[in-house]
Amino acid sequence: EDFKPAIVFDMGGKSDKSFNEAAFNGVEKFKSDTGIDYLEYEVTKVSEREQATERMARKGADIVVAIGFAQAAAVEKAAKAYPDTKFTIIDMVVDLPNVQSIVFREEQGSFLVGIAAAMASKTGTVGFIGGMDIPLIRKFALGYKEGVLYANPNAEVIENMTGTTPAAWNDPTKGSELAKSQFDRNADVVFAAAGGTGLGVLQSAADEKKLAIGVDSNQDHLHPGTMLTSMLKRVDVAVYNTMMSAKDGTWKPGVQVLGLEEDGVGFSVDEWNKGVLTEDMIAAMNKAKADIIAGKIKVTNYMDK
Amino acid sequence: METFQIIVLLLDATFRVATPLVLAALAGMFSERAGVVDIGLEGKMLGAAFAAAAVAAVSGSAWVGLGAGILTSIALSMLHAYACVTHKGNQVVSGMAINIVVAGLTPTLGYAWFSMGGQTPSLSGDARFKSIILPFAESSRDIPIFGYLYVELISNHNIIVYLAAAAVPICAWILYKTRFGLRVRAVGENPHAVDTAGISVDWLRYKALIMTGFLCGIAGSYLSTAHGAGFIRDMTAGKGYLALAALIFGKWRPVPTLFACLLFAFTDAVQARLQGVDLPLIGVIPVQFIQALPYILTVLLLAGFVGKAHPPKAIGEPYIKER
Amino acid sequence: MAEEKVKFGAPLKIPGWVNYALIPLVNLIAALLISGVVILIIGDNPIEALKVLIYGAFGYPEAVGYTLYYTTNFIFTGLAVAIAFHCGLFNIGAEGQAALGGIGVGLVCLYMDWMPLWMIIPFAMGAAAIFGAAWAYIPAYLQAKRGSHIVITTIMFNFIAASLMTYLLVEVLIDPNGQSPESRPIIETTWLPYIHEVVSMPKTPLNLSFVYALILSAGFYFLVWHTRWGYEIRVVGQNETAARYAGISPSKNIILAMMISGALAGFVGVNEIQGVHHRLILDFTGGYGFAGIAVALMGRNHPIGIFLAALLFGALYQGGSELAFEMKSINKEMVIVIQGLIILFSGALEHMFRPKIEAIYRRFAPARPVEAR
Amino acid sequence: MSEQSPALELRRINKSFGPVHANKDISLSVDRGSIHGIVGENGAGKSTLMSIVYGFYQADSGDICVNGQNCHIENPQSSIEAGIGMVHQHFMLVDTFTVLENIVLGVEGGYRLSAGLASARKELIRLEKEYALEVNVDATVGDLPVGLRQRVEILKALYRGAEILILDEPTGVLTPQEADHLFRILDTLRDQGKTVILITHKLREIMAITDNVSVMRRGEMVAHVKTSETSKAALAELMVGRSVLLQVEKEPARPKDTLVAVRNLTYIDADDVPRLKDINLDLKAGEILGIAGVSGNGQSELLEVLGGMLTPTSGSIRFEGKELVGSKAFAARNLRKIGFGHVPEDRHRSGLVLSFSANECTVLGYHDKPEYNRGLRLDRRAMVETCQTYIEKYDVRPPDPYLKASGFSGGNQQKLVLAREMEQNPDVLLVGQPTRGVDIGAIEFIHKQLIKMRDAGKAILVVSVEIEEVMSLADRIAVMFDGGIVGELAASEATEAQLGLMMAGVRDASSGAKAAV
Ligand SMILES: Nc1ncnc2c1ncn2[C@@H]1O[C@H](COP(=O)(O)OP(=O)(O)OP(=O)(O)O)[C@@H](O)[C@H]1O
Ligand SMILES: Nc1ncnc2c1ncn2[C@@H]1O[C@H](COP(=O)(O)OP(=O)(O)OP(=O)(O)O)[C@@H](O)[C@H]1O
Ligand SMILES: [Mg+2]
Ligand SMILES: [Mg+2]
Repeated sequence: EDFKPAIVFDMGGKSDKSFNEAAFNGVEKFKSDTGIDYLEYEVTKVSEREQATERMARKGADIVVAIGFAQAAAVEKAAKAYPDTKFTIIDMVVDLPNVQSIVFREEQGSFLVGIAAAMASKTGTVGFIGGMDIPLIRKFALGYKEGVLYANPNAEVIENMTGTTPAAWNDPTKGSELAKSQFDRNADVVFAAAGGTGLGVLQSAADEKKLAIGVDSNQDHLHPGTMLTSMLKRVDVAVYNTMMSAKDGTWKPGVQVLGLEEDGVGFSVDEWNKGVLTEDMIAAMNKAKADIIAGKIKVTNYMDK
Repeated sequence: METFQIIVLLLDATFRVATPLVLAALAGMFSERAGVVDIGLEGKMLGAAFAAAAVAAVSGSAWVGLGAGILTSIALSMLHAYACVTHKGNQVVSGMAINIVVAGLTPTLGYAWFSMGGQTPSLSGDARFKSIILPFAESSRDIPIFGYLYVELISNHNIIVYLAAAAVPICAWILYKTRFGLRVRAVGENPHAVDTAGISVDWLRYKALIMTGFLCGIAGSYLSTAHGAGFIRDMTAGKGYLALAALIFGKWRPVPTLFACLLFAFTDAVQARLQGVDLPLIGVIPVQFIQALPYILTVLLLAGFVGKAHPPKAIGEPYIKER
Repeated sequence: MAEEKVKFGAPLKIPGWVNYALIPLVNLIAALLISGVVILIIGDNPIEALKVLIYGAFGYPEAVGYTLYYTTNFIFTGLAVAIAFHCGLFNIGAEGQAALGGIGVGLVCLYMDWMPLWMIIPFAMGAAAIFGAAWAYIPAYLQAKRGSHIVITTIMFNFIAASLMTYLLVEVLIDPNGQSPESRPIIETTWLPYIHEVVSMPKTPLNLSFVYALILSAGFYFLVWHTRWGYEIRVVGQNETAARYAGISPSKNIILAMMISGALAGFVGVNEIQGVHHRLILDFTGGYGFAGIAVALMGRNHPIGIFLAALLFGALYQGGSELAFEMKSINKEMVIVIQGLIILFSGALEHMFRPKIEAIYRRFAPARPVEAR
Repeated sequence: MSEQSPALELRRINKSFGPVHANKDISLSVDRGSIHGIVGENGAGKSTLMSIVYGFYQADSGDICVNGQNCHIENPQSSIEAGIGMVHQHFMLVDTFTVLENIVLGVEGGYRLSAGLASARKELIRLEKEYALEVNVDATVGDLPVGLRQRVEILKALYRGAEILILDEPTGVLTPQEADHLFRILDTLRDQGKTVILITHKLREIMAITDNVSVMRRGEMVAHVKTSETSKAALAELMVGRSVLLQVEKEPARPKDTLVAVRNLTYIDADDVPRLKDINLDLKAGEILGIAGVSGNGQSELLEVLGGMLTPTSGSIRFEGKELVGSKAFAARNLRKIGFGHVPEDRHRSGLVLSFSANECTVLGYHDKPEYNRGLRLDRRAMVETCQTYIEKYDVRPPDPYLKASGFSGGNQQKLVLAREMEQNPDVLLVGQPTRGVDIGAIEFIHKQLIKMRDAGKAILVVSVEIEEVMSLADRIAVMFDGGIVGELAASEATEAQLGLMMAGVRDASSGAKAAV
């Protein structure tokens, strides 16, 4: 058959160890499960986003998956220009009849790792390091903070942002310095939501024998022993599912919100963080998870504020 | 936390951040003092960072990686010399071209060699320069003030930080107290004088650029094998330009340049701590303004205190035998 | 007295076509050859790649539209850097000035959108120019009056502009209904007309600002070489003492040239915000300001040269993205390598082949003796 | 090598720059222990020939023999090794270095400086004594007056063991005293058995010091003569190819009203150094006031203040009775409008923009005049036409209004500047070093033009370090020393000795000198 899926990665590139890489893993899994090859493009310039999405549609892609909130405008334009093509956008809502929007409840996942952080912290101070100060990152930060305070109302959360240019997502040395400065201020667990910059944060934690929490993909394998857990954002699953559904004909437009309930976000428990993430913590996180799903705990979504 | 402690920890961070800046700025000093503009510091650092991480990952030795980083940086420096000295090309364009080529080539090769999306494997063990505990660090811990300073500030850095510290007096000595330094300073001021003194202008500039490559190579290797633990694309993130700014700020002299680098690094360290802090009267300053602080400070200092900088007179001009 | 057979003091002139066509072509070919070697090394077919590159840049109407759209930005920043060069200044701040220009355009299109397009157009242009010029004014003033090194201050101002932009888009101008750091869209009546709405061609981002770029190029030529203001700017750039001798104020002209430079860079904002994205977004300047340095230098600070260099860069951007798309082994990084190599050979190594080509030319076209008095 | 072989012998040297045949079949023989002069007009090929000897350029063909041995001189290094030293027309010194550092550059003696510097210091002190070349070896070269910089250049050559010393127009920038001192040095060198080659435009110097003279014209060697067997006039004719007037002919001046009155003028520079001290001067219509003085005694600042480039610290300048200082008119641009013309001392530094074409240089300072502007547009055609007329009237060569200013020789560049300033028909003309580095043919022409201006009733101020020039041009002479005016006298009453003393700061050197106004 000639089903043709396409994917457009955003500026970090498909091997950013985090968000785009998760999408890449999803599409690779789709490829290996179905044997269907896909069109792909890594955006390098702001102006390329539109061109890339439209080009996919023009090339006759059946579904175009756009990764990242920044592609919303491009998807909107392309979807209007190619009403017969299916579009899926991750992390943003585009309200058009041929667009499926998948957004995640990052605050919920962040809340859970916040609990783990608070419980693992001996000093009562934990850190958060974001890439750029943009709403999406604040969403992570807010959920995390609420989780920390939920587990330990007296805890302190130090927040840092890396920079104001796109370089902020790719500056591991800066990330490592920020982490160190937080450790100097007594933090002993740090959560990085900063793309490539986060690698420096995790490294720094490993160097200083502190704990770190990864983001998006499972990053625990990077530094076994100092990785507390990773806040998983199952972009891989979302991409895989949307492509599969398009192939099967079950693809539907509209908004999909993937939270804890849908297993869209979560935390990692694996061989790498065994012992670091204790049974107590896992239990507490699972309990909170159930409470959130049941509506007993309300985690604030920054976007709704 | 005590103010004293805070300051010591800030300075500690300052040293780590300043190290690549100092090395790169000193590298730029040799080039620019010899009359060759070098905005390719960024590319040379990036190339070295990649080579060092790649070779360290394969060989398992940080030292071998450092060697590879230095060689790569020297090779790039020689390309710059070939374009600007041998063929009298535009020095700014050459530097930019090198920056761009390296920015593209490092992930391309990284992808081809490691299939990790242009990154190198993460380095651990001997493949990375680790912190060195200086002698007596533990025993002196209890000495008031000094002990704390020694343990927190002086001890416990990796070898390249100490190298950078040593590089300043060594480079100053080379520049001011050796034949090579005299000639480098002369050729940047008046290449005709050097030529008529029977010294080859081109060869002298090549030698200066080898020094540049050497120092820049250490700076780049530091990023990927000492401060960080592996290469990731564009990891220099503008440090080359900042080093150049520090060099100009320091008026092309080693010691003032060192202080300029320390100042940049210090504002960077302070900036991290000011984020989200509720300042009396002002409240919480938006993080973007705090992040812009080092740059605003630089502009203010330049406008207020430093005054006119006099670059080497022949800088930027290819040497053409004429009157 | 015996007549001399040579004209004293005038070296043999190499004709324009050798200087401005043959030599650049040879340089370009050299860059492509080396790129071909790299492509061979990573295991692909360089001839194929070249075909895709050229096809991608010029092969079909849409490609041409995209190429010219990128070209537009490079013309703006190339001219911006060039005017500063004529005054002896190195403006590395075109990136930040472009960002500010975008803010200016954005504010006009967001908050003055009750105006009809024919009124919006001059206001938006004016705002882009004024914001860009204002951002260039401070470094210029500091250079002229306080002697602060303009290279550093403009670099710093790029960082500050990025911070300001992020702040505005995150805290102030952010679309209340959106989640990403962008303003709300500007309404359609304020959009710059696309070229495809006027000329029959497929839909591309190419818009009216391309025409602005051409007009500004002509204006640049006129200003620099055919007005007393351009004359003064060039005197200051070439010889500051002579300027003072001639009663030309260096500081006034430094400020003037930098403000013109900032205004020109600001037009990138017109093309991007009012022409294409139709909302204020982060990072729309995308490195055009830095590339403008190479464009200006390769274009010898002359509008025709700048146009050609901008076209080359536009073609590389567009053809390069086609290349990354069409050939799997060639990714975005490889395209950057090719771009870098072209800058290296056509810019930095431009003199490499010149002596040989000139020697060959001389052999085949020996100097005609000129009678001297 | 025999005792009789000449120190330097050139055989059939050829050198072309593109189509320009700068040296054609040049042969030259220089006796050991002699001073050999080379003269020729601007662009005759003198510097090129010497650059070949020094290894700076490569000859296309021909041989160079030093002490009878054929030498392959490929670069300055091999020339230095052959015992040749050169003092270039434009000094080859690093301004930011000390004298000592400049001298050891290239012969530092080991990779560490300190040892080399110490031994060089000793050797230099010996050389300074031996040749009377005193200079403070720790001074920064940029701070030294030209005369001393030249000594540094000579010391540099001697320190390298030069046996043959080439000097390219060494006196162009020197005062008579400095020049005399230089000649004494050259004499000493000759006595010590060294060989000196001296390039100059000044026939006085040739006659005074050389043993033999060679004359070049348009790339060829046209004559070799013994100095004792020739005369100034004969040499001038050989150089130019026609007979020249060596002394300006002029009527006595008929001074009229005072146009510019300078009173108590003081200027203190940015480093707080007083450069002008209490200057009083009157410029009268129809008269040339000459300012004599050793360079660096405030003449440059005086010109720049009067030209509106510097703002005086205090004092008054009145033009036709109106006060200029503090008024709007007191700026270079406005002064031109009210009738000031200014030929600057240094044509490269301020008079011209070397990268501009001749026609663009023609409007420098006058570019906003209506005749060069049509609405917004700068009228290129008018510029070229004006330039063309200047070129014809002032005999500028080559006669190409599109040629870059840097493509003209110094003399022709000077003519371009003079043409521009004189043809505006200013009421007041300020002229600095009108004939520096200019050949005798051109000097004759420039002097004639200045006299013509005077006779047309203009007030002219001529600043020159050439005492001869001041004496022959000026009607009144004021002497500057250390920023002040030492005294003023009528040109007819002045003698060279008297002026020389005043230039050294001796106030009442002359019985006949009027006190400063
Ligand atoms: N670098 C060069 N490139 C091209 N032509 C040159 C160069 N140097 C000299 N020439 C040519 O050679 C001729 C001789 O020049 P040279 O400098 O030797 O003259 P000169 O006798 O020293 O003149 P002056 O008295 O002005 O110093 C000039 O007319 C010029 O045309
Ligand atoms: N790069 C060059 N190309 C072509 N001709 C040149 C070049 N440099 C010098 N010349 C020619 O060399 C001749 C002599 O030039 P030079 O600079 O020696 O003049 P000059 O009289 O010595 O001036 P000054 O004493 O003010 O330096 C001129 O005719 C000039 O045209
Ligand atoms: Mg000469
Ligand atoms: Mg001369």
